[in-house]
Amino acid sequence: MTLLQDSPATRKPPGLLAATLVVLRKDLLIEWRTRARLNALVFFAISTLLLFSFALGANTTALRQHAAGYFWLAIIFASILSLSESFRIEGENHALEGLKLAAIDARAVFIGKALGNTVLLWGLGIVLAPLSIAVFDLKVKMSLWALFGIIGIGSMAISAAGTFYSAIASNARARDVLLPILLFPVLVPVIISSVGATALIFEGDPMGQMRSWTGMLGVLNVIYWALGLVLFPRITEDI
Amino acid sequence: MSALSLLLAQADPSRVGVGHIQGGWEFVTASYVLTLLGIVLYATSLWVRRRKE
Amino acid sequence: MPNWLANALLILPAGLLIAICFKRDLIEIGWKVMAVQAAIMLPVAAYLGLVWAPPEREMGDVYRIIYAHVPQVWMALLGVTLNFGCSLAYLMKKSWTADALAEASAEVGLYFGIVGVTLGAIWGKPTWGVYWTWDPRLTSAAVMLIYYTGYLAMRRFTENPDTRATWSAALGTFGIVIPVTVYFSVVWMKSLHQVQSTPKTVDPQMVFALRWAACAFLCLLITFTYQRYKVARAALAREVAPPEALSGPPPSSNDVAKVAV
Amino acid sequence: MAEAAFQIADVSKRYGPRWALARLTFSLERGKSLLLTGHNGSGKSTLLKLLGTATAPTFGKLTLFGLDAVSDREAIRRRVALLSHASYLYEDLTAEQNLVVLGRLLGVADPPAAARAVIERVGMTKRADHAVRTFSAGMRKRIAIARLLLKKPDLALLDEPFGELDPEGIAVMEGFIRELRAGGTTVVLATHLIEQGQSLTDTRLHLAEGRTLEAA
Repeated sequence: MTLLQDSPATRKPPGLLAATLVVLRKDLLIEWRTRARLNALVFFAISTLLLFSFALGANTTALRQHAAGYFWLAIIFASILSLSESFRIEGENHALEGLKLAAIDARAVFIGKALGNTVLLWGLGIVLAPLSIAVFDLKVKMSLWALFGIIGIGSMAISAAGTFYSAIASNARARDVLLPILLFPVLVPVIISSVGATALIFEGDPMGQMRSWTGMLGVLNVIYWALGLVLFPRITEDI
Repeated sequence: MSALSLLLAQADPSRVGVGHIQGGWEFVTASYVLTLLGIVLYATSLWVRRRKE
Repeated sequence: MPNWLANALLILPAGLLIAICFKRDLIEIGWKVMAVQAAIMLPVAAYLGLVWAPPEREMGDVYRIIYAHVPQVWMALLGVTLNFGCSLAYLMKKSWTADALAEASAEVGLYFGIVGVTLGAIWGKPTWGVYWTWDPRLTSAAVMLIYYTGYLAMRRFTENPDTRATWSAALGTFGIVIPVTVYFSVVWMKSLHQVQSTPKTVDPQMVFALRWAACAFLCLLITFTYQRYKVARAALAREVAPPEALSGPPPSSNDVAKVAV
Repeated sequence: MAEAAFQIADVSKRYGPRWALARLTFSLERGKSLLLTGHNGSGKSTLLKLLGTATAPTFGKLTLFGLDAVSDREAIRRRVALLSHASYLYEDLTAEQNLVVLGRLLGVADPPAAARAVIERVGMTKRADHAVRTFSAGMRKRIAIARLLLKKPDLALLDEPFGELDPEGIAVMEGFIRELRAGGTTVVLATHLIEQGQSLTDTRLHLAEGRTLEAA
């Protein structure tokens, strides 16, 4: 039986963008098919958020004051789980090597997977945001859309760096310790600026500082995505 | 909060206004000894590793 | 004490480095010169810092810690920057020299960083009343140490030298974000850490003592890095035997190790 | 002289401190088929991974269809398929979804239709919508073959294709190999079942400790 009129000579391999979409679609499909894991991630983040109240004592004022920080810490802790999961599925049956041998552009794998992780973290943030507002008794002085925007660009920066480090850590021994040890230090500026911007959304921005935080997040995104794009093909060469 | 105001808060009340931290040589000694110790230990570790190769 | 003297002290290490670029063999003499220079300059640096330099107006004698603290933190940043350079070099052109030098500079940078951060904490006690002030520069420097610990751990955990070299080059390149964070952390978070004072505003004797100490530690950094490089190089030579070693008469069971695929 | 499917010129491959292949030189004409034999750890799998461009030689030059295995990797990858110990399958996707992903990356005209067609070829239509996680080793092997068929390679590299298969599966696999050969595909077959292998191939390369012992 012949397969339609298809033959290798007439095939048109996808370009960078199309290949990226294939990877992104595949990752989101896997996430969707394993929704139980996704739920566990959300509850992990929620429990992190709630545990801060025990660590700090039920001090409503202190909790409200630092809510932006707790919110981002919950997201970053959860990101460690989702990032290592994202490369665990590629490691099973050497699926990443399978992608590579299908002549995919390694940059497409990076962008696709990093975007997939972004979507995941962004979704997590959007679920977590109203919850934080409720439990920490926050007032949203600026718009909720601005908050979702900040969560979005923050998630992008975390995912770009995280996808890069997860690709290395998931293939090394002691992967579970290695990822946070390597990832958290580079995320320090992301934490500073995302928390800074988020705090302004809750407390208002009389000094007009928002621009400098969002500007910093933007620059960080450019740096992380560029570094990841250049370095990712090199690190996956020999996996 | 500026460094100065913190300094003043920490200083002995009778010295407020002078702005001096007196003494503290034990911290200085500790620092220099630690530096020396670090150099000796690291040099030794390098020497041992060179010998093993 | 004139500042040109402090600058002149740098001529020897800088000159040697340039000379070694042209004539590789000089390195074996060069590192010994550096070791001797460090051995002479370090005790003098201690004398200059502890006795010769005058006490500071605000902090009295406690400030003398900076003659040990500041140069070592500089050396840590220099080591990390060197690691970045070697990592970049490896990505451009695969070279075991770059890989071994990257490993050496990361470890030596980490060593100076650990001492430097510890001294920073000791400095905090008499000046701010607590060892750890959560000063952003101190904290981000400590975070930098975590990163390079992870870098060295990754090297330790990866057996395949080619993979290890590529990965650590990638980590070292991405890691440049971290010294930049250390530098700018003070700007991003309003802090009580001293903003770098320019030499013009400070007592010339203090400037001279600090420059002298920095030069002494630079010589030490070069000595340590080269020795650590030799260790890394020897380990690599053991792992990466050239295929010529495999040529010749029929294979016997011990000249090619059995391989599980 | 016929065009060479691949030429291995003094190739060595190092995995960590161990040399998996040492100074190997060999070439194979297009359309011919090669049986690769040797004990475990003799370098068979390494050679297949090198030919499949899953890994690059440490020293030496490897060319496939006249293309350099390092610099023209992308072009080679479109023409070569590797049936490896690893199935390259995503455990959480169904058999069909796995093949659709591959089809999209290869630029197949109608990925879902092509995926269903190859699944039917390997007799897995009933399980096409089940997650790979629920499959047995033999079923995974079948889907792995379906991946290879979807690719329609000029050079098929088969690493222990008979492993984990029951007698019936082995017979089916033999049929596939004969079919590939009849279609003009160059086949490299690494197997412990030497007699079965010899009936399917033209030449034989025996490796020991990463070196050629005999080429016949």
